[in-house]
Amino acid sequence: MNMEEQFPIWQYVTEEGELVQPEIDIDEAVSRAFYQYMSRARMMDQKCVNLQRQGRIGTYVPYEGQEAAQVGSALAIEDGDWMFPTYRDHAATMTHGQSLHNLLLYWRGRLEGSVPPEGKNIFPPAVPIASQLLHATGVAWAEKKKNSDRVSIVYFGDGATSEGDFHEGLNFASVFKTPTIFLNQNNGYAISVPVEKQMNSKTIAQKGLGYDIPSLRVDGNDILAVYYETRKAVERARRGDGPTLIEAVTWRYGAHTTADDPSKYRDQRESEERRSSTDPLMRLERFMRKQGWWSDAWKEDMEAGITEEINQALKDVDRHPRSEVDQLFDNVFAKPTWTIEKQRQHHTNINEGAKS
Amino acid sequence: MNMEEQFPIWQYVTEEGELVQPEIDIDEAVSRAFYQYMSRARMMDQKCVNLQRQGRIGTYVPYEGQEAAQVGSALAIEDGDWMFPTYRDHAATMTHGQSLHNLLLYWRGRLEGSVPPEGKNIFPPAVPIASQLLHATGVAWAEKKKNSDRVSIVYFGDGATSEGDFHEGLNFASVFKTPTIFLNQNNGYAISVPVEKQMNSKTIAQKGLGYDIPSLRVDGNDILAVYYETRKAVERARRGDGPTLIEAVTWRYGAHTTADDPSKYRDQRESEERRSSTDPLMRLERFMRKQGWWSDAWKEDMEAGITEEINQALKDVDRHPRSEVDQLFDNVFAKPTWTIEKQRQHHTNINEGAKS
Amino acid sequence: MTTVAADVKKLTMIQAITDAMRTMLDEDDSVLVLGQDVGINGGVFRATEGLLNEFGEDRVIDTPLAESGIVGTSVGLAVNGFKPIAEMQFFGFIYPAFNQLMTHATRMRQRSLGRYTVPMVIRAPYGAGVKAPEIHSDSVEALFTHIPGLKVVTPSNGYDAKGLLIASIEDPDPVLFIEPMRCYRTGRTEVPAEKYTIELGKAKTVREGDDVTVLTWGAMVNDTMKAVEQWEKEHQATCDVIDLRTLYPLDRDTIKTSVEKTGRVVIVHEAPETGGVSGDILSVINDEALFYLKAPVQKVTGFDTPVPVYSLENEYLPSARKITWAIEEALHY
Amino acid sequence: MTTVAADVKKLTMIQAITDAMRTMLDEDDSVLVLGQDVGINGGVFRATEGLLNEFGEDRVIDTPLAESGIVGTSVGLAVNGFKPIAEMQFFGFIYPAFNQLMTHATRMRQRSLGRYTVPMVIRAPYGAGVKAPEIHSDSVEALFTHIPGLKVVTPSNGYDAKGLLIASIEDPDPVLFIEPMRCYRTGRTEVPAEKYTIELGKAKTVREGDDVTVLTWGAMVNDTMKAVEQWEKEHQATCDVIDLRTLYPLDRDTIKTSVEKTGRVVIVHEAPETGGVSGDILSVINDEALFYLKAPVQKVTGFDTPVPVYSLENEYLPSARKITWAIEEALHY
Ligand SMILES: Cc1ncc(C[n+]2csc(CCOP(=O)(O)OP(=O)(O)O)c2C)c(N)n1
Ligand SMILES: Cc1ncc(C[n+]2csc(CCOP(=O)(O)OP(=O)(O)O)c2C)c(N)n1
Ligand SMILES: [Mg+2]
Ligand SMILES: [Mg+2]
Repeated sequence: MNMEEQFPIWQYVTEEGELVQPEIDIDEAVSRAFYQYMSRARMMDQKCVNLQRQGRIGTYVPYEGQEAAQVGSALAIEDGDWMFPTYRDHAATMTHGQSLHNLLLYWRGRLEGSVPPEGKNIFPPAVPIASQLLHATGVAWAEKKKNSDRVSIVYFGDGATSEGDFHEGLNFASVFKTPTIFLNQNNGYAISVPVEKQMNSKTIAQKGLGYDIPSLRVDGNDILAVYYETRKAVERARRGDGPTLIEAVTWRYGAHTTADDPSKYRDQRESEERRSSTDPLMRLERFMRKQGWWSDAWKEDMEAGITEEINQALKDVDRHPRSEVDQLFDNVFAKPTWTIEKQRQHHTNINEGAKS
Repeated sequence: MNMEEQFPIWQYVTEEGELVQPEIDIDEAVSRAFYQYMSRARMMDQKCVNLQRQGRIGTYVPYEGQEAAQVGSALAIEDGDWMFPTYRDHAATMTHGQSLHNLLLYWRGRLEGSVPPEGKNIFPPAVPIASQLLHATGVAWAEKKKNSDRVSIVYFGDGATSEGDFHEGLNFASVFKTPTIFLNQNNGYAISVPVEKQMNSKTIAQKGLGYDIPSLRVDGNDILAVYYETRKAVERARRGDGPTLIEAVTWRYGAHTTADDPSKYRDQRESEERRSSTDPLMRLERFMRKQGWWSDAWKEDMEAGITEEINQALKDVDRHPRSEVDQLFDNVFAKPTWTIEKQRQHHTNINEGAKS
Repeated sequence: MTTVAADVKKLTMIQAITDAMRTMLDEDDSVLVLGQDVGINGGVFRATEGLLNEFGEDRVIDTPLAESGIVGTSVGLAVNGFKPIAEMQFFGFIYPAFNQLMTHATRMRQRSLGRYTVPMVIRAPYGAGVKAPEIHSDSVEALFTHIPGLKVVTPSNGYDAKGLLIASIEDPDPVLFIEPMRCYRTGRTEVPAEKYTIELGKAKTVREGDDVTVLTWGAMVNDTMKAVEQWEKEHQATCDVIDLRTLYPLDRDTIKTSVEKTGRVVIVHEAPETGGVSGDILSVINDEALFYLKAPVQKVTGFDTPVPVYSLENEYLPSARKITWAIEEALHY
Repeated sequence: MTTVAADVKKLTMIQAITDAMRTMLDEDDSVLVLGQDVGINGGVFRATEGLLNEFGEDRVIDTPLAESGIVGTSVGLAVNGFKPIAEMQFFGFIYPAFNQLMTHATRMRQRSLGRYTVPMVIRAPYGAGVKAPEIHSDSVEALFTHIPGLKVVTPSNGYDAKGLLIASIEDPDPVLFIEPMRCYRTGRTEVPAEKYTIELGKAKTVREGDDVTVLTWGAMVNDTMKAVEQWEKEHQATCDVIDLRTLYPLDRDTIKTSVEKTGRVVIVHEAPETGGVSGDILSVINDEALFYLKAPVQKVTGFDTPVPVYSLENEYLPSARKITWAIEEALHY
């Protein structure tokens, strides 16, 4: 069986901006919102890369090229729904409501950076690969037990599909029919390892077959495809019809992290070419132009607003008080054990130079 | 897609003993060998259950009903090939060459029980579920690196497919194209948990789809089906065409272990019914009768020989010297560390009552 | 025999554990029990016997055979309003869940600055001496006392088991509750029918004496008590025998007070010597009462070898002879 | 500057590690290097830089992203004639492999009575202080010293790294080789081009003194040396500073001899205090030299909290101030 035929890559808008799924309810306002969220994400990303170069934030994980996959899927869930990002999914979290302020704190190695705003359900970004799939399953299972119609969406990469937790997460979700959207971003690489070495299978979507989980591939650079297909999955989940696995086929233009040098393992010309042909923002712009919904003035205005927002966030963060060591002692247990209190006391004594 | 249609259960001989895959090279001698190996396995199993009842061995894990799956697949590999059993796969290991003597030692909690005879490659039975799939992959990978044509076969149950190591094992085998046969015995239960609660999928074979590993289902109570289908997989592996996943659909008649009470979770009448209709030994007998290859006298002779063999093994094991604690101290590292030597010394001092 | 009040029953430890879970399932709708075979089978040791019937399969849940899956989804359940009691079928099968426990269950509070918390209990039968198969007899509590954010509790009898388990379930943070298999059915204690708790972090002095402090936990408590009783009959000296009950955080005060009194210490545990919880006890003694010591601390422990298959487990396990030997070493140093 | 012979190079620790692997790949066809990104990328720290080119992709292998898979297949490779050197990208990502390490790699010799053995090395960068993301900075050596059947080795400089890594690769049993990230590129040592080994289980006295014994390892060796050098300039006393290098088995004799000499001990490690390797050191001192102690052993360690994100890692890590404070506590008790 040819899996690439069985799992075609759904496109709603061609690279040239042609709408090929005309029955959707898209309009100018929605398109602009899509574009704006993606611009905001990209501008923030670029800012962060620069900040890292200037040494103003720590090692940073860029997502340029993956904005449609993240923003489109994030817009398909609602406020009370749960999001489980990785270290690379800030386009998704900021779209779902994480503040730029906290994102910047995150990259400064601050615990506050992982805390979502009140009322927003966003887990701290998962670092151990694939571990978050089980949390998304567990949290969604809890929603089901509470008879709510809340869903969870969890982000993970192509490399993550090799970990045991990927498998266990999908199996639990399938067995307990949890309202979970497994949003895979197949960006072609796990650091230096191309997806062809990560797995022998031609698609990630086919991995859903083992669990009887509905699975599909979408063009991850086509925000309309991502948004509408994710929305269908979300609706299925809300209706009680269980999980979906979505493979969003995309590409990261840049380095794995700012500490990575992609030229060691791939020809960056391919990224440059993709940037000029399949870029998600460009795709949407072409579509909007064809629809007559584009305006350069609007874009300029919008970007000015975002620049303003980012600069303001940065200013605030620069003024943010320093980390307090008590954040450690106070957040291991609800009530610190004597061991921790002893260590706190000792630490304080020494730092105050007060010999006990 | 209907997975049960895509993965039909291959049968070579119907329950009535009709051969439905006539192109195979079966003859009287081979049939008798099949039957004899299965009888030997069953008689040993029954003996062990009895020995456990008498308190002469410890907790025992029976496999009655699964003889065709284990013996048929074990006969499909050769002497130098590698076998990775679980705690339930002694029908397979004794067929591949493990001695009854060591098997009995195993159930007496003896380390010697896990050691295969010289020249036989059998791993100690895996206890942590699914962990052995990775060893089978690694060992087969080593064979491939050595340019040998040796293969590995690994046994695991339906429950084992839920563990992360199942997934990682299949993925590594698929990526590195290792000569590994993944022989799943779907006996319907993981202790008390029926396969319908273990997974949402209707077959285990379909789990191979995610890795592009050739997968199939066989009637696990039909030793011809198991043998010939495993042999095909073995040949593919030897040729360098990589791993195969075989789901042998079977049933355990008895308890999960002698410490288990199956009536707590299932109606044992179903097992009784299956015993009288789909039993692997009965199936082969019916087939042999239809072929005119059956002889009651032969059966009696053969069984007498097996009884003799088992009794001799038991006698030998009863005379086997007691375990020596030095087996522990001497087999942690090639050369014991001072910590271990100190503990050995202390242990000896105390046991000799010699106050140092 | 003592008279037993109507609301007190003589229970085995396993019955007391079931009773604790029943009590909490009954009282608090957010409590869940999940794991392998915990449903209709009632658990391989019958710890959850009857609970499925009483509370239904939304509360008492058979999961797929995957420990990382059990702990990982429990993290999600716990963050989102439930109090999962997850059973590991044996302690030696917790290893596949190590990552979820180490990097998520125990770090969530810090990582989210208290926004998300994980009020979850992991139960696991542990220890050697019941002729179980390989890997089923591990006693690896020390791997977990080193994990920040995790309390580690182990009862040695029914009364303590119920009180400690209820306290663990009510604890707002993850608790690893390990149950010495050898104590499941050996002996009964009086267990009140009503709900009660025993504070985590408090040891129990199970025998009072003056000359030697014997620190132990789990299945070793009974063995130690027997050895000490016998030994005291034949000698002029007496022992403080302390059942630590909680291994993280240790009961510093009880250890300190006893060591100050006796100046002689024996630690009995079945885990391998190196890296065992004895190291943490030595650390408490070093910090709190070092110069009260009149003899080096004596350790009676498992060997630095894997817990063996059962023909050798009695050689591996601390024996009465080794325990009394150590007491004498401490006394006559 | 000292003159450097032709066959000795000044190398960073990471270069020495590469050199050790190259030496062994070259000498012994059964040696393999495998892990995530160890191939064309040369490892995220460049430890395997150039090795793919030199030895080809049969010997230097990029694996799928799965630690249990890496360790589990390595067990198979090792049993069947190879000597795998498996890289965990960071020590904090070894947890998914815990089961394979605990129940298979380290038990195979015992389980098969020596028929199957696992001559395998697991390398992992570890420790805080390089502003790495969450989980990347764990220092959990003590979880592994408690695993029977596993040696645990950690170098603090290039010379030791090469000699210890070659010894580990040649060891017939599994060795966990953890590499303090902070030492990868800070400073160079003279490293002979030829093959040499440093015996596992032997500590190195990196500074000799009379008054206080300071025991440490990994990245803490440099910090301790700096703190001690500075402190000695301002004080009349001197310290024995010992780099333990192997954490299991500990070098009992070196510890004993030094403690007998000084009677005052400071242990410096970055792992959380409770359950740390300090417990094993206390155990050695208790068994071998207890009554030489003139002061309680001072511990300078990480807190009993998860290793934090980097804004707080300097608070978490032992500081020079804490180290000298402890030296003074030991001295003036
Ligand atoms: C358990 C674990 N192993 C290794 C790592 C190191 N690591 C961080 S990102 C990464 C690659 C992930 O690839 P993929 O899943 O495709 O996601 P992407 O980075 O492409 O978004 C690796 C190996 C980790 N974070 N966790
Ligand atoms: C990692 C792990 N978890 C739990 C167990 C306990 N256990 C032993 S057998 C078993 C059921 C296995 O079911 P299956 O894989 O179907 O094999 P079967 O016993 O039916 O042959 C369980 C849960 C174990 N041995 N290892
Ligand atoms: Mg990727
Ligand atoms: Mg089964």
